[in-house]
Amino acid sequence: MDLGIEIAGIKMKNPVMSASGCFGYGEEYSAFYNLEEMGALVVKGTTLEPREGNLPPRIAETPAGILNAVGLQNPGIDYVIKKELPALKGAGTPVIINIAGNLEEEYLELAKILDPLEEVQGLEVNISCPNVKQGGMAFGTDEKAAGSLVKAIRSVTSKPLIVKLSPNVTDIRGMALAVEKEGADAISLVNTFLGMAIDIHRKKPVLGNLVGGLSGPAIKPLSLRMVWQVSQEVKVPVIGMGGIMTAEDALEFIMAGARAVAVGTANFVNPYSIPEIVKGIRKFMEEHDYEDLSPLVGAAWKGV
Amino acid sequence: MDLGIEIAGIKMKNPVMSASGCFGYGEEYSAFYNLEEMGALVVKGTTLEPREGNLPPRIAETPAGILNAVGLQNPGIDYVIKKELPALKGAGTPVIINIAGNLEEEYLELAKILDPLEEVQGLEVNISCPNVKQGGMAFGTDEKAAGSLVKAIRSVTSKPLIVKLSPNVTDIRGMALAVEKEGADAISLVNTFLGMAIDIHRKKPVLGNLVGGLSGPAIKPLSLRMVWQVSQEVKVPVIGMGGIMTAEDALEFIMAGARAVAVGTANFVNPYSIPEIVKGIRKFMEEHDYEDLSPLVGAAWKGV
Amino acid sequence: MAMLRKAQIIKHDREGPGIYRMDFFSPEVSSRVIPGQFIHLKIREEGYHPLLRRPFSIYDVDNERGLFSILYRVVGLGTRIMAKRQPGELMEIMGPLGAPFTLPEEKGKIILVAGGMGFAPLHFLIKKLLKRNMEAEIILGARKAEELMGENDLVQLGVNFILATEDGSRGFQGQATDLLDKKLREGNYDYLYSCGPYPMLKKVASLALSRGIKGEVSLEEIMACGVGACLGCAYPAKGDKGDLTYKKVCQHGPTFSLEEVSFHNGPGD
Amino acid sequence: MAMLRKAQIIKHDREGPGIYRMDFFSPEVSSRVIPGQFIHLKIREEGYHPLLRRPFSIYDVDNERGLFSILYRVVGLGTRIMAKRQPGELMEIMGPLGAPFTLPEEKGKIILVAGGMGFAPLHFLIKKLLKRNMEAEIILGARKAEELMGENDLVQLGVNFILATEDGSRGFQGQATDLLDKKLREGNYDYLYSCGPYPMLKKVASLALSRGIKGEVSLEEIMACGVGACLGCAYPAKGDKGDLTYKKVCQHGPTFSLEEVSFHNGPGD
Ligand SMILES: Cc1cc2nc3c(=O)[nH]c(=O)nc-3n(C[C@H](O)[C@H](O)[C@H](O)COP(=O)(O)OP(=O)(O)OC[C@H]3O[C@@H](n4cnc5c(N)ncnc54)[C@H](O)[C@@H]3O)c2cc1C
Ligand SMILES: Cc1cc2nc3c(=O)[nH]c(=O)nc-3n(C[C@H](O)[C@H](O)[C@H](O)COP(=O)(O)OP(=O)(O)OC[C@H]3O[C@@H](n4cnc5c(N)ncnc54)[C@H](O)[C@@H]3O)c2cc1C
Ligand SMILES: Cc1cc2nc3c(=O)[nH]c(=O)nc-3n(C[C@H](O)[C@H](O)[C@H](O)COP(=O)(O)O)c2cc1C
Ligand SMILES: Cc1cc2nc3c(=O)[nH]c(=O)nc-3n(C[C@H](O)[C@H](O)[C@H](O)COP(=O)(O)O)c2cc1C
Ligand code: FES
Ligand code: FES
Repeated sequence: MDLGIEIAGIKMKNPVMSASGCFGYGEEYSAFYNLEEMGALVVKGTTLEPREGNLPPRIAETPAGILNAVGLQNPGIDYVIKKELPALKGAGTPVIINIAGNLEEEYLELAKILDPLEEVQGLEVNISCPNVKQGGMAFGTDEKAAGSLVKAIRSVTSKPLIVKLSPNVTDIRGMALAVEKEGADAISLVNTFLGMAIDIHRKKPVLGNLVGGLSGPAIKPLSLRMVWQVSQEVKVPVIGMGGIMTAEDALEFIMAGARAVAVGTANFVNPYSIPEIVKGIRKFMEEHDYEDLSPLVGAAWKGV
Repeated sequence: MDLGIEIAGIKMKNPVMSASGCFGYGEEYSAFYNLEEMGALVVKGTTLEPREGNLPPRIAETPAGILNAVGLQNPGIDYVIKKELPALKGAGTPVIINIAGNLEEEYLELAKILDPLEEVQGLEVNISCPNVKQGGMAFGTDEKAAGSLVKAIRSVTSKPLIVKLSPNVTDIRGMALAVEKEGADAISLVNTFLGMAIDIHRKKPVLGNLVGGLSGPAIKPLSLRMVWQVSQEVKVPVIGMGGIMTAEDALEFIMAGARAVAVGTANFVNPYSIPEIVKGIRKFMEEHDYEDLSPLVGAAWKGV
Repeated sequence: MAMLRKAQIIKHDREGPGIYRMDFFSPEVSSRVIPGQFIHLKIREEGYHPLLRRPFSIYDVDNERGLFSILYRVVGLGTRIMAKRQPGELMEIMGPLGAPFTLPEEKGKIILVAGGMGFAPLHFLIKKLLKRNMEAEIILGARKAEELMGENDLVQLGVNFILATEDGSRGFQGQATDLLDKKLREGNYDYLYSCGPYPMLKKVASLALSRGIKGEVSLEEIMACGVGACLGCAYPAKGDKGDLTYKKVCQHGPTFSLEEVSFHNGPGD
Repeated sequence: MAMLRKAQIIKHDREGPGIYRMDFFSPEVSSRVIPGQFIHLKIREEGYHPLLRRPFSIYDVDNERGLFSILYRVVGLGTRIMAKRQPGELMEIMGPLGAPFTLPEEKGKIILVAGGMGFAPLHFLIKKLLKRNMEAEIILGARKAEELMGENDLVQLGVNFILATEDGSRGFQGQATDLLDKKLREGNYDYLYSCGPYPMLKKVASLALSRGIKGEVSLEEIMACGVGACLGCAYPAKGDKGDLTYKKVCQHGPTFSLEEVSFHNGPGD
């Protein structure tokens, strides 16, 4: 039996990746298990310059979900290349860098800098962060803007290009088709849903940034629906995420059409989430006599 | 102390209404308490002709939420007027009819039929039901279509016109401004979020209708954010809903800018939700020395 | 009508693998409930997961002690949490809800068919039938021996029963409906009651109807409100004019007459 | 490092209105934990509400019996659920986590300031200080008498303490920081530790720094991961070059030196 898959030329030994921003640069969770057990490691959203991030509080819990407004705090690409990536060289799992910016030029610069690096197996283009005032989100909600950004990035890198979409749109299929057309090798669905919480005693929003992105089990029905819709439209592989806590959840996404899945919030609740999900998928495949994952991908709409 | 408010000329003794489709025509919950305790009663979505609704299963539970795909099952406007409304005449609370259709003509016909009826205090125009294949949802996701529908309905009725928006859009502010411009007296936010669940053992969507609308506490951060955004843009009152379970939740919506709130899914969990929420709001006002609700409405952005 | 109250768990026993019986003290419920009705149970006092209540048929009533009981199988989150509750704790109960079984007006020979946990409401019904001196026999079916419910109860009640397991691990090898077919050929039955999985009920109904036997089934459908307000629990059934319409399992049912219910486009098809 | 394990609740006592002490059996934790560290507790085994773990400081350790304790106040959903757990039950614990208090290298006079529940980590610290024969005094502050924590413990330990309540219902009427001001004027202190609400810590820090007294505070911030991976628990602090940056309460903290932490644009401002 083989859990291996390939996304845009990136070979993974199983379909379970970390979701960007929920796994740091891998160091913290490597204290719990060997990162070789992961399908791929997607690091924190990285920008050209260091970002200090948003005012605290940055986290607010909601029923079965969390709002976050970290605001892309990161040490900037130079530091990441110098200090974080070397440590990941021997990690034994493909490393994907999530890149973000305000302006097209920033994305292009990032892509150019990362293009020659052997230790980077792919780029995930974050055009969907709801926690950054300027830019980012505009690319994520406008088909034309998204398409032309992807086209530009495509022209400066030969690395596999995964485009991560925002769920805060009327027509997720349109967004997916737009970025596929301009050269996305894969599509990540989804980033967080824009939400908020209010502290009724202070009569103010709870988060320092006022609004934040909702993740966790609460959003699973919504992200699953988007994976279902998009994977029936596009030819490139879809990476599903949003509320995956268990192997059963991951299998729902795979049957909805995702070739791989990413796990974010679940890591905070159970640091062993990723290896346990891998194990659970393997068990399901064993029990149901699947030799490999492909017949499961999209099974819920292929009517297999 | 006075909990009373007015929405589009409808006087309510408190700001807590039932959400359409979650309270039938009032009969079931009148076995638990006197409907006079409600701010207003919004009945099930009603169409011109009877609708049989979607295939079961129609409900799927998700973490802190429920997916429903009832599909606007209703006995049609004639039956409602003949059999349901008479029973509500003495209910002691304003009655608002939620109307839905596929075509503009259906909405117009419904509005015309209801216009002369004294027992109807207002119309809530449902342009946002995610569970009906044709129409409905298109009005809910396109500013122009929504605007021109509202304009047409406005021209055939003098009843207070509440327009209920779909959250499944990129720009909820744009939708709200479009319907306000064309004559909406108030805006209801929000209907359910399009989602789904997959049964991994049957390898099929759980719901008979494949997809359904997500409601309940899971969506509260998202609906609250929309109320916050819209109420800062429009001049007409906003009715907030989506995951309200307690008085604290209702107060969050009021502070986000809602003049009234509606309670849907909570009724299923606790049939006394509405009177208990009214009581809780009263208690909060007492404890914090509020004479009336107005200083609380939008307090979180007015910075009061 | 549908009232809400807290009731104390008096006894909570494991009856088999993943099967539990929970006895509640509630004279208000036990004195009013009729076989076929159900309660809508709140699983957690704090937090919203699981969110909805869970419906369970009344399995038994002890009027003298003011008790009523449910018999349940652990199948998911809600029942997993229930299984950990301890005697002495309170749970919030809505009910009794739903339309009960109707009892035949005249005396006659009654046959019941229970598929697995479908035995729960039939147990309470049988006790009522016996009180009225009705003659009742029951077929118990399940996939395998450990899923058979009710033997002990029936021995105690002195009611005739026959067993069927699909894997042949107990009693007749085959489905409960195969036994029913045999029984209906042999004997003259006046009325039938059945509860169990959808495919079984469908066959039960067609066997009975083809022989002109009247009866009732108890259906299950995922419920939200439990009181008729949400239209979530719809099941296809014949309307007043014989037209196909959706009826509410929580309010028109969970019991339906064999003629009324339609199994033609149900969830298993 | 941050390990995960189930630990049994050995004792769970109400210590005051809404205040509980929970003792766990876990030789792995109790033998390794250092004052200032915390554990990240999973509230529920089943279901996703509440979703995140909850951080609690270590309040006490009994190495002989392999126990460690937390002291907590019921403030919301998670702590409300915790308060119902019974001795004998297991809870899943991550930790010990975080950077502990550093102990002064030389002997000296130490002053501690606890605001309400801020006493919890200071209690464990005091016990360590006493073991090293350090001279320690503590100011306990709260809004009102029933929110004062730690008197009994301190009497038992034989540590000098003074009380301040804002409403004057016990001890000095005023804030703990008023007392601290007085103390700092009177005596010569070499090191300070403090834990409590943000406005108090801010004043404590400025009072101490203005007199050149070194020390540490323990901060709180809402946490998601607890291990440094999510950047959720950021708190403004001075970086290596003195520039303002966000540090992680879960990993760089919860203890910070008075010079390091910045209270200038914190959540209370
Ligand atoms: C009128 C009625 C009477 C019932 N009586 C009994 C009884 O006496 N004993 C018993 O063991 N079970 C009974 N059930 C079924 C019982 O309600 C479900 O097994 C229970 O709700 C499952 O909850 P869960 O959280 O453990 O499972 P979930 O995790 O919610 O789901 C597990 C499985 O149970 C099904 N299920 C979930 N909710 C419901 C629901 N509300 N109704 C029906 N199926 C559901 C799901 O489709 C899924 O297949 C009855 C159901 C109905 C409608
Ligand atoms: C390092 C650290 C050590 C702590 N030690 C103790 C202790 O020893 N004793 C004690 O009683 N409390 C302690 N706390 C605070 C404790 O974690 C919170 O009171 C608890 O998480 C509240 O959970 P809840 O679900 O009951 O409240 P919620 O319903 O989640 O929230 C109620 C209130 O508590 C605050 N809160 C919620 N989660 C957190 C969190 N993760 N961190 C801080 N505040 C939060 C909220 O902002 C809100 O004001 C500590 C917090 C931290 C960060
Ligand atoms: C604390 C936090 C930080 C995140 N940071 C990023 C980020 O830097 N870049 C990005 O593309 N997505 C980021 N995300 C979104 C996640 O990668 C993921 O898309 C989302 O959380 C949904 O998955 P989940 O429900 O499994 O968490 C972040 C999410 C969380 C909770
Ligand atoms: C079972 C069900 C049926 C609904 N039917 C309607 C409807 O007929 N018309 C409508 O406008 N909204 C309908 N809604 C949406 C609710 O009115 C409400 O907007 C939504 O559920 C969010 O609120 P809640 O989280 O409090 O339930 C329905 C919701 C549910 C759960
Ligand atoms: S469960 Fe709501 S109508 Fe039956
Ligand atoms: S809680 Fe995640 S970094 Fe501190």
